Formats: sequence, structure tokens, C-alpha cells
Amino acid sequence: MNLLLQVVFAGLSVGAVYALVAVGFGVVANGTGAVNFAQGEYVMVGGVVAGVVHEVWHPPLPVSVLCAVAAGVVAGLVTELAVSRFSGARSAEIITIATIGLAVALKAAVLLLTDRKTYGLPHFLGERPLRVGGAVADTQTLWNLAVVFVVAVGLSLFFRRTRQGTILRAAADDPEVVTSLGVPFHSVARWVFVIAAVLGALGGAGLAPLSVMSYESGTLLGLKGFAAAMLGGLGNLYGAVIGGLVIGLVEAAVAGYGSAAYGDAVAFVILLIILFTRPTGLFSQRKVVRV
Amino acid sequence: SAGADAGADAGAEDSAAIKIGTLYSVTGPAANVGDKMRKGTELAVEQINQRGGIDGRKIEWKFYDPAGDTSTAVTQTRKLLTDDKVDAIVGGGSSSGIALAMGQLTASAKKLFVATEGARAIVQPETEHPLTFKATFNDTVVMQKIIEFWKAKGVTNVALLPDTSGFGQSALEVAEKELPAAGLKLAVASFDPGTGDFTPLLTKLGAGKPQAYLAWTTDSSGVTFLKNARTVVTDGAALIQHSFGFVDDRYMKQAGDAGVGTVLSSPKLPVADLLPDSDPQKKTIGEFAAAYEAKYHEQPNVYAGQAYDALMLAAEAIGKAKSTDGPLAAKALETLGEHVGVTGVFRYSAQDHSGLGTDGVEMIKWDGERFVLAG
Amino acid sequence: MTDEGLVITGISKSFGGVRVLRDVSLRARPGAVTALIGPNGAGKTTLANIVSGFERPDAGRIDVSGHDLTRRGPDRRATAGLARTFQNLEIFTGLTVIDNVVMGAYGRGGAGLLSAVVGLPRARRADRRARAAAEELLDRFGLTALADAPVESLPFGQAKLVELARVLALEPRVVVLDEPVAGLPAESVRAVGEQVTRMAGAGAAVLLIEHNMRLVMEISDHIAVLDHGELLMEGEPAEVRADPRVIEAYLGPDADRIAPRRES
Amino acid sequence: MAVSRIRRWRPTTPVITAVLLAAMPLIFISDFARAIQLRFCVMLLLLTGLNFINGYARMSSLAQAGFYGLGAYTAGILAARLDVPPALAFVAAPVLATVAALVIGAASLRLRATYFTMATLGAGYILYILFGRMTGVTGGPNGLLGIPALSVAGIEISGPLPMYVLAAVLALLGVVVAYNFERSRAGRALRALGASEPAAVASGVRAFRLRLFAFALSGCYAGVAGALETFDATFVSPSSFGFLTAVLCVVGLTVGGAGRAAGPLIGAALLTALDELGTEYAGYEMLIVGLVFLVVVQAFPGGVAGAAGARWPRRGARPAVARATEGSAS
Amino acid sequence: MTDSALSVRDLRVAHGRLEVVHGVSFEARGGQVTCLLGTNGAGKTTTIRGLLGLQTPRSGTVTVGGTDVSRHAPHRLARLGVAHVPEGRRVFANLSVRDNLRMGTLTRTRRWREEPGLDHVLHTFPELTPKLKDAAGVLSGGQQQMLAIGRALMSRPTLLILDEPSMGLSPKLVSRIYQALAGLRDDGHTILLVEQNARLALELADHAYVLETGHIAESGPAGELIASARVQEIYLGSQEES
Ligand SMILES: Nc1ncnc2c1ncn2[C@@H]1O[C@H](COP(=O)(O)OP(=O)(O)OP(=O)(O)O)[C@@H](O)[C@H]1O
Ligand SMILES: Nc1ncnc2c1ncn2[C@@H]1O[C@H](COP(=O)(O)OP(=O)(O)OP(=O)(O)O)[C@@H](O)[C@H]1O
Ligand SMILES: [Mg+2]
Ligand SMILES: [Mg+2]
Repeated sequence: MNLLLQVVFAGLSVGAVYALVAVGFGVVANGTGAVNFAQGEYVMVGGVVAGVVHEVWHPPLPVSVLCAVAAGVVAGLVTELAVSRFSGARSAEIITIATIGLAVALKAAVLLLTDRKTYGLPHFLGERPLRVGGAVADTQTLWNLAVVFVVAVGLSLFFRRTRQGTILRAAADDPEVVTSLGVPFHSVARWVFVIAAVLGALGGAGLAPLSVMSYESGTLLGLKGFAAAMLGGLGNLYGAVIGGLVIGLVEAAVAGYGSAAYGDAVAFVILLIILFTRPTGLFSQRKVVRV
Repeated sequence: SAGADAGADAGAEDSAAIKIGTLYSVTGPAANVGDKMRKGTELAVEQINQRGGIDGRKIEWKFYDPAGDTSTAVTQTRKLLTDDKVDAIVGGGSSSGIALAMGQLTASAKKLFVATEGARAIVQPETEHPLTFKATFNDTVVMQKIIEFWKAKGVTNVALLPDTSGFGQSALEVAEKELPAAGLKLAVASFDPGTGDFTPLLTKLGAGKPQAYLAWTTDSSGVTFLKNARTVVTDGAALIQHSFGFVDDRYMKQAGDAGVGTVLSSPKLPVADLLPDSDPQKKTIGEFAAAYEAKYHEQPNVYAGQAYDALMLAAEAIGKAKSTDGPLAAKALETLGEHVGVTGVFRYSAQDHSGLGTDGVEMIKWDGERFVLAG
Repeated sequence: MTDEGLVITGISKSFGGVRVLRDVSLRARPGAVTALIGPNGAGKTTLANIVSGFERPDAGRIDVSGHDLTRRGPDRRATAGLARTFQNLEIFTGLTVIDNVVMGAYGRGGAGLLSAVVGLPRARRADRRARAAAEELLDRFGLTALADAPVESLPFGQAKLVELARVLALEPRVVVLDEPVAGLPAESVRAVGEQVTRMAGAGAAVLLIEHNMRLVMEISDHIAVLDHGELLMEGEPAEVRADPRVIEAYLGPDADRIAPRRES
Repeated sequence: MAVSRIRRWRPTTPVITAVLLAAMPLIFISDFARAIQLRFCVMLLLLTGLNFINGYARMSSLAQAGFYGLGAYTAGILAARLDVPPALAFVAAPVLATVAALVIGAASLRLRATYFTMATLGAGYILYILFGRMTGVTGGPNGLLGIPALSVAGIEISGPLPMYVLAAVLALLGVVVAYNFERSRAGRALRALGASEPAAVASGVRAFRLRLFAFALSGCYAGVAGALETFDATFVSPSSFGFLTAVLCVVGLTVGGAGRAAGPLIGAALLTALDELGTEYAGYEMLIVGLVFLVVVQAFPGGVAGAAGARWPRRGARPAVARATEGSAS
Repeated sequence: MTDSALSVRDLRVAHGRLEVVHGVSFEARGGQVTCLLGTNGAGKTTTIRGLLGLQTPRSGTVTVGGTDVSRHAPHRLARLGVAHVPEGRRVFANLSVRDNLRMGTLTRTRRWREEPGLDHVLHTFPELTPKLKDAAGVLSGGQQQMLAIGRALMSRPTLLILDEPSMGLSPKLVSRIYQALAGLRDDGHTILLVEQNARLALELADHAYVLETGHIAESGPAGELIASARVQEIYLGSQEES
């Protein structure tokens, strides 16, 4: 077997999920300026919901995935309610801190509702893997990569080119002024969190065929996705994708050529090395500050 | 003075309840394991109380959840010992690290402690842990059974994939000692719980052409291991194995086709009905499983079994010692003779506080529907 | 060595290819108010940032009292006696008014970190001295009653006074003021004007950036006009006021209404 | 106009802390209560330390759990593995944690806002992984056993009461130092830096050095907390120093009131209470904690201490503003 | 049309527990310029924020064009044609100048590419033309102020509320802005103007109110107020004769 190629495939497989989480971080950062600590939990919710639906009702696969997306929509709406509607809180710092509370609550709720069970899904494109040059690539990885690229390109265009996207970016700078220009903050927050949560849920559904999901699955993914987002430069969605893939690839390389026992630390070691050389990540858009 | 205290206890509080404290992590990373353990112990408490208790004294059960955190567990253990004033502690927080920390506290409080966690260091050396027992197999014992199995199959070259938790690393330690001694060639690759892709690891290990791949984890990433092994391991004859930490039909079902044929080392619980009637445990397991299913509407697993055993053992020791005094109860356990439990037949002695031998371990196989004995 | 005040020599600066400052040389003498005026976007704030070390020039040098400070960071420039205010009010929210002013004297030194933590008497004494000096300043600005109020509860105008008082606490040799009276009512403009004159009277070199022509005409000794990053002209207030280029680029045809002639 | 500044005496945080630490063991006297009280002291040290960087300097560090663990392991390894006298091992813990904070801070304090938070999260996580993986040194995932009792000059400090007294003394010392610092020139500069970096720098504040000092202090406090925890539990395990602990520290401080002297005190009390609550209602309490936290951070952006401060504003502030404006208008 | 386009009755606004606007009443007549004067801290900004709903008032009624908007969220006022130039510019620093201006059209069109009114704003502020692609955060203070005003103008508001629009602008620009405001008024727009530069404001305004420590202290036609001794002294700095 070809170890190098296998490492690349594995790296892309895991990296695609990190990338999707990282894009979610980017969306929230672009729209509110906050860091969303619940991003990993959206992945968990998506995966678990798709798994539960699949296990209980055995519907066709697309239905399970759609249910995950619907769960994402709900999770996004819940987030909007929880972190902005309730107090009208508009400072990025408060939203950031509030999402920590939300993440804890979401995780606990799923723990109680699923009674700690794990859930899985069949592969979307068939279980049979592709064999390329002496290595195996999972078809699910292809699916996940495709989703990541479509999402990153689509959302980048959305933020740069569209009216709604610009409103969201404006809100990250000064939400109050956006309000007085005719768009209530909760509508901004709703867009932001629904997009972010749907991304997460899609990631969760895409991940469930590869590794089973439970209420615990979100936290570490969230951390690594956060690392990936920062690696690429927070707010740059292409950067987030590259950040996610880089972390996935390096982790796989460490597993293949070194010791996987330090695998979890790897994401953070790379991140620190990059941050110390490029303090705002690989591709950050410079935040404008003048005195 | 310990004896005097015990006498006073027995006299004054004859009818008072016996207090037993328990810690399992029913939240946090090992929640899945901890939840099953809690149910097992709870069932045992209920059964004993229904029978009228121990010598007429009911069990009053105190349960706390340390959520996998050792310092929380230390505080909770102190609470059990000094605030709740429990007579014995059963269950070590569903994590070997926690059980180890708890052992120090129960020892200095001179209370009986029956752990449900795996690490040998919880009870070994027995001279330093006179009051601590555990109701689980030592991984040395399990490893011996696996070696026997491999020898019978003609396997001489194996790959071990332990996870980085205490459970996996303790097995790694044993394997590095025992396997070479038994003339087996060993390659190792540790992995983190939550690992999303095992293909690089398996490819790397595959270069050494092992005849068996043995994963050692309780984490759900073991499912991914099975799925990946199915695609990456090209040698159709190679054995794909899990340890007793992964004996759970839910996990196996989630692996789908990739799970079929997986060999596991396990207590007899999952295959009890396939055992010959002569098997000493068959009846105990059958009754336990029936009661458990009736109460919780789910299949018991090995964790529930060992947690059930642990409480039963503690109760029997207290009953036999006719005292809740730690040293007396410990003595009683050491001289109990045989206790037929769900997990195995316990034979504690002053030199062995694990009490389980290879006779309790079965090699089993997942056939796609259920576990069967692996020939 | 005589004090040369602030000497700006040959400063150039571009942002992403756009020249914002081109070979600007300027001098602010000690004991005088030198005003820097010019249209919006002419580069005045950029020059102030370069003088105080917040931005690095592409070329040129900055000397304060004969010392070349071009390579020093803003904190070191403060220690060297250079102080500034900001166009966008920068105050220490969360601190009281008096603490804001005490902070201004930070660059003049004081007790070390460790003696402060342990609470040595030396540190306490130094602190008391700084506080006494700050109280004097507050009195001068009529802010005594507000000394212990959190600074963020002050209206904009008073907050600007606090910023000015903070600058004075440093006892600076060179002061750069970026629009100190923007948003202040006539009455406060007068008060600030007095303080700035007094600052210069005490020997500081003052570089005043301001759009309020009434104030500029009234208190400055010398005026430099910046336009599109280049020095358009320099001279006495009356001279500048009457220069057609300045009227065209900056004052506008209605200038009379906005900035009445001083001699009127 | 000389305004007399007669202020009503208000109890300062060190005084409240001292009274609390002295009263607690008198009111709740069981050994278990002592253990809880000790945990409170440990939390208080952790949060007071974190307050330097997260509160006064307004930079969000997630490395506190890492330094806490480093302190705990330093003390534990020196005392249990290398036979260093326990008292010396105890002292070495904050020293090493401080050095680690200096190194990590030197690298990460040049980063801005979220990037700094990320770097500290990464550094803390790497420490956590090392605790669990360097089995030969740390005992690995199962933890480090065999830590001897603490003794100073031949006198053994072990058992609930002596350990509590030690913890209380150290916690009080920590609070006093923090209190002095907050009101010192350097403390004022640090708060100023958190409020407006340009203005602080323009006033001569060496931003990087001062932040590094604050970060080192936070590490030092965490080191002391770690050593206390080690000698109290006579056991060290990596599970206590992970991401969850790091987040809990930030949450505790935020809810208590970051940047306020009383913040760590309130935060530590809440975290200790939470620990207690969490023991019996597995699962549900996390749900409740999450929701309550969600509400509290939004309802009181300045934390409980901030909310209390707003209800009872500083004397003088309100009339003073009114006076001044009236004065200028008439 | 001289009916009241904006009317504020007994408005009370507080910062936390500290009330700073104590029952202020005034109105802005349609098609006129109404000016709100006051020293620093008088409560002008707070009044504006209160009537716009950016800060929840303690009590009071606000009507815009006859509609009671007292409890309306700020975005609903925007949809009624009210535009606000906030104190301190508050442009979107990370958006391009062009996007900043487009943000002003949110209530006017749903089409993003249309940019109605862009030419008009660039005609008023040609300085912004070369900067259209730059991030607003790098603009000079005065350029940002132009942008903030331009953004408000983009919505073609029926009621325009400006909080110190001349702050930080060069004299030449100040007169240009006042000309622009006069033009708007002549087109029938209603303007509420908060200004430190009382001389200019009173020259432009039809009607003026003087706010002192949260109360309306004086009011009247602008021409009359110019003559008031009190206004002369405090707001026009007239003792040194102009
Ligand atoms: N960081 C930057 N990147 C790009 N352009 C910049 C940057 N900083 C300043 N500029 C440009 O430099 C020019 C000068 O700006 P500056 O702030 O110095 O003007 P100013 O003279 O202070 O104007 P004002 O009177 O309006 O405050 C402006 O056109 C501005 O857009
Ligand atoms: N965020 C705040 N917190 C507390 N008090 C505040 C706050 N903002 C303003 N104030 C107080 O409210 C009063 C009115 O302030 P406001 O900003 O409305 O005045 P203004 O008339 O707009 O003044 P300026 O001319 O300086 O802009 C002042 O006394 C001020 O101290
Ligand atoms: Mg400027
Ligand atoms: Mg105002």
C-alpha cells in the first residue's frame, strides 16, 4: 500500500470536516465579530439527528440528511434567540461568552435526550471505497470535500457580493448603526447563526458515516475547527478551508510517519508555529484600525 | 481500636442502614461506560434491599458523578467518607485514574473499596492496598487469554492499537511485556480517542504484515477502526480484534458489514446462552440479564455486569464479616472462597485482589447479528 | 544645546502605493503654537501618527529637542517628553477621571513593578505625588468635582478636556494635538485655547491640528498648510488667512463667516 | 473649588476575603467542608491570577488550566519522583509555571485579541496532552501517585485543617497582592492599556512588557493553586487540567466580574458551589448551568460584581456630574 | 407643509440608573430645519438616541409624521424614512466606501447593484470618489464624516437627524454641507440638527431649541435666538465680538 497517498486521503477526509467547522466559525466572525463556541456542537447535533432519524424510521438517506439540515436551522434559531434576542446583546464579547453557555447546554440536552447513545449513518455514495494508486479513498470524503468547496465559494460570494452578505459584515463592525439603517440585529443574528448551524449540521451528517456520533463528538471538532479558522485567518472562508485541510493532513502525516499518540496536539502545534510567524493567520483580511 | 469500633457498630447500629457510596462518570467523555455501571450497581442495591438487605440492614446508596474529573472525584470521595459517612465505596468513577486516586482516600479512611475499573495498579501490590479490591479482569489475564487464542490459531505477528487513555496505555504496557515473552512479534500504534481516520495507522502497521490487528479502546472511534480496517487491510485472513472494552452490540451494528467477523475478548455475559449448562456462571448471568432487561429495557453489557458484581461482592463481604469495618470486610472478601459473578468466578485472596482468572474470559465473535463463541 | 523643539524632516509615507505624505519638513518651536491645517485627507493625522511613533515613515526623520526619535516606539517617545491627543477620543474607560490624568504621567517614571505589588512605602509616596499633581491639573481644567467619576460617564466635551489634562501630566516638551476642540461648544473652545496657550507659555513646543479657524487664528504663532500630502505654505496667521491658495483649497469662499479675521 | 472627599468606609476585597476565609471553617466544621473550602481557595487563586490578564488587561487567556496543571505536576513530580523536599517542590511549582507563562507570553502576547486567545488555548491544550502522554514522567493518563505529605522545617502539614490554613493564607496573600497591584502605578497602567492601547502607549506604557508581567503573574498564581491541589489530593491526574477547566476559569471570572477586585471572589464561590451541585444531578446540572450562564452573561455584562457596582454607584459620581454640568450652564 | 414631521413629548432617558434627559418636548416641522443646541453633556445625543429607540426611554411619546413610534425599534423608524448621522461618524470600518454608501439604501431598494442616489452623494462629496474601493476605516476623520453623512443621504430620508455633522470637517466642507442641507430643506425634507457650531446652525435653522442639563431651556425661531443674550454668550462666544 502507498502510505504517502493514504496519508493524503486520510488528511483530506478529516480535514474536510475541520474545514466545514472552520467555515462556520468564519461565518459567525464575519457576521457578528464573535467566536462561536457552539460551532462544534452544531456538528454533533447534525450527526446525532441524522443518525437518530436513520435508526428509528429508516427513511431514504437524503431524508435523514435533510432532517440534519432542519436540525441545523433549529439550532441556529435557538442560538439567535439565546444569544441575541433575549437581551439584545450586541457586543461580540458577550456573544462569544454566551455561546460557551449555549454549547454546554446543547451538549447536556443531547446527552439527556439520547441517553448517551452513539449513532451512525451509511455512506452517502455507497460503502465501496475507491482504490487509487495503492491507497483507498472513502467516497464519503469526496462528498465532504465537495460540500466544503461549494460552501466556501458560495459563502464567500455571498459575503462579498450580495446585499445580505454585506449587511452581515457591516453588523460585525457596528450592529447598532445597521439597526438604524433599517435591519434589526436579531435578523442579522438569525442569518448568521442559521447559516453557521446548517453548515455544522451538514458536516455532522457527512461525518456520521465515517465515525459514529454522540453527544461528545462536538467539542474536540469545535476546537480543531477553531484552530483551522484561525490558521487561515479568521473571517477568510477560503483560508478556513485551507486551514482545515492543513490540520487534517498534518495530523494524518503524524499518524502515518510518527506517533498518533500526539495527534491531538498536532493541530495546535502547527497553529502556534504559524501564528508566531504570521500573527493573523495565513490569509487574514487585515482588520482596519487607525488611531 | 479498629476492632473495638467495629464491635460498637455491630451492637448499636444493628438495624441501621448500611451506607455504600458510589462514583461513576455518567457525564463527560466516559459517560457511556459510566451510565451502564450505574445501572448495574443500582440493580444490585435494589435486589439486595428487596431480599431484606444485609443481615436485615438495608443498603442506603449514595451516588455521585465526577464527570471524568479526578479532582472532582477526590472531593466527592471525601464527601462520601466524611460527610455521608459511608461504610464502603463501590465503583471508582469509571476511570482507572479516578479509581487510583480514590484508593488513597479510602485506604487512609480504612474503608472497603471495590473498584470497577481496569488498571492493575488499583490493587497491586496487594500489600499496599489491603482494603482495595476490583471486580474486573487484570489486563494481564485478558492478554494471556488472547495469547492462548493466537497460539491456537498459529498467529505469531500482531499489531496492537491501544488508545491513549489509561485503559489503552495500561494494555500497551502489559503487551510489551507479555507478547515478546510468548514469542509473538508486536507492532504498536497508539491513537487518540475520537480519531476520525485510521487508514494511515493501518497502512503503516500493514507494512509489517501482521496476522492480527487488535484495538484496545472503549471509545466509539473503535467503529471507525473496524470500518477502516475492512478497506485497508488487504490480507483477508488477518484477524480484526477488539478488547473487552468494546463488547457492545450497538457499536458492532454501527460498524455494519465491517463489524462482521470481529473477534473480541470478553467476559461471558454476551454469550451466556451459548455456554454449556455446566458453566458455573450461566445461571447467574441469565438471572442478571433478565432482571436488568426488565428494569432498564435494554441489554446489559459487561460494564453493567462488573458494577453489579462489585456491589454484590461488597455486600457479601459485609454480610460475612457481620461488620462494616473496612479491615474486617476486606478479610472476609479475601476468605470468601468462590463468588460466582456475572463477570467471572471471583476467587480473592490476600495475594490477589482482582480475583479473576482466564477461565472467565471468552473469545467471541460478532456474526452480524449477535456475539458468538469464536472457535 | 538649545532646545530645538520638534523638527520634522523630509517625511514621506505611502499606503499601498498611494502617496499620503511627500517630503514634509516642518518645525514646531518651543514656547510657540504651530498650527497644521489642511483639507480633510491632506495627511495631518498621518503626520501626527508618524511624529508620535504610531506609524513608520517611508523616509525622513523626527527629532525632539535634538534627539533623533525616528526609530523609537511611541512609548519611548513619551518617555522622551512627547505627548499627544487623538482625533478619535482615546480615554481610559473603567478608570476614574483622576486616574486618567495620573496615567498621563506614566512616562515620567515611578516605582517599579515589584515594589508596587508588594505595596512598598516608596511606591505609595510616588503615587501620592502623582495624584497631587493630577489634582492640580484637574483644578486648572475645572474638573475637580468630577475627579472620582468614571471617565466614561462624562459627556464628550469634558472627556476631551480630560484627554488634554492627561497630556499635560506628562510635562511634555513637545505636544501634538489632533483636533482638540472638534465637537466642543464655543465656551469650551475658549477654555482649551487658554490651556494650549499656557502650555506653550510654559515652554512646550505645540503642534496643533485643527479645523476650527477661530481658534487657530487666535492662538497660533505660526501656521503650516498641508494639502495632498505636501506643504502648501507656511507663515503668520494673517498671511495664511489671506493666501488665495489656502482659501481655494481649504477655507472656501465663505471663509469669512466661519473664520473671521483676527484683526476684525 | 476644593471639594471635600469624605468617603464612607467600604470594606475592601482583601478584608472581605480575610473575614470569609476565617469564618468559613468556624461555621462549617466537618472535614468535608474543609475540603470544599480548600477548593474554594484554589479556585480563588486561579481566578485572581486570571484576572490580571483577562480582567485588567482585557485579553482573554485560555491557558490558565495549563499553568495550573504545570504547577500541580511540578510539585508532584519533584516530590514523588525526584525526592525533592516537599516544601521545595511546593515553591518550585509557581516558579516553573511563571517561567512557562513568560515563555508562552513572550511568543503569544504580540498577537491580537482572538489570535491571542487561540494561542493560549493551543498552548494550554498542548500542556494537557503532554501531562497525559509523557507516561514516564507524569504517570500518564492514570495520574501520578505517591505524593508525600507537605512538611516545612520538619512540621508536617497534612490533614484537612492544616492544609486549609495553608491554602487560606496563600489565597489571602494572593488577593492582597492583586489588590495592591490593581491600585498601583503598574496596575493602573494595565487597566489603561486594556481600555485604550494607543493612549496608554502614548503615555509611555511599555505595552508588551506590562502584559507579559500580568501574564506571568497569572501563571504564578496558577502554579500556587496547582501545588496546593497536589499536596491536598496527594494525586495528580491530567483530567483536571483540560479545556473544560480552562473554560470554567474564564466563565467563573466573567460571571463573577472580570477586571473587578471582587470578581474572582464571587466567581470562585460560584464555581465551588457548582462543583457541589454537579455531584448529584448528573446531566441536568450541565443543562441548567449552561442556561443560567447564558442568561447571566447577557443580563450582567460586567458580571455579578459589575451588577452590584452599578446598583450602588461610586459615591460622588452622580451628583458630581450633575454639579459640573449645572455649573457650566449657569 | 408645516405640520410637525417629528414630535417629542416629555421624553425621559437614562443611562443605567442615571436619568439625563428629564422630560424633553419639542417638534420638527415638515420641510424645515430644526436645531437643537446645548453645551457638552446637556443631553442632546441622549435625546436623539432616545427618540430613535437606540436607547429605551423611560417614558415619553414620539410621533413621526403622525405615527406614534414611541415603542418602535430603531429599524422601524428607518423604514418610516428617518435617517440618522450618529455622533462620532461610526462608519463600517471593514466595508468599502461604496458598500458603506449602499448600506444607506437598505430601506429604499432591495436591489443591491442599483445604488440610487450614489451620483448625488458623490457630487456633494467628490472627495470620496477616489476612495470608493478603500475600506472606510482607513479614511481620514473628515472623510469618514462625509461618508457618514453620505450614507444617511443615500436613503433619501423624509426626516434627517444629524448629530454634529460638521465635526472634524474643514471650513470649506462645512459650508458645502450646510449648502447641501439647505438644498435638502428646499426639496421638502425635514431636518433635525444637533450642532456645536451654533452660529452656522442658527443661520440655517428655522426653529431652535436650547437644551440644558436635560431640560429645554429656551426655544424659538432661530433668528430670535441668535439675538438672545444667553445664547450669545454661551454658544456664540460673542464676548470677543465677531
Ligand atoms: N492605513 C491607511 N491605509 C490607506 N490609506 C490611508 C491609511 N491611513 C491614511 N490613509 C489615507 O491617507 C490620507 C490622509 O489621511 P489623514 O487621516 O492623515 O488625513 P487628515 O489630514 O488627518 O484629514 P482629516 O482632517 O479629515 O482628519 C487619507 O486619504 C486616507 O484615506
Ligand atoms: N454611556 C454613558 N453612561 C453614563 N452616562 C452617560 C453616558 N453617556 C452620556 N452620559 C451622560 O449623559 C449626559 C448627557 O450626555 P450626552 O452625550 O447626551 O450629551 P450631549 O449633549 O450630546 O453632549 P456633547 O455635546 O458632548 O455630545 C452627560 O452628563 C453624560 O455624562
Ligand atoms: Mg485627521
Ligand atoms: Mg453629543
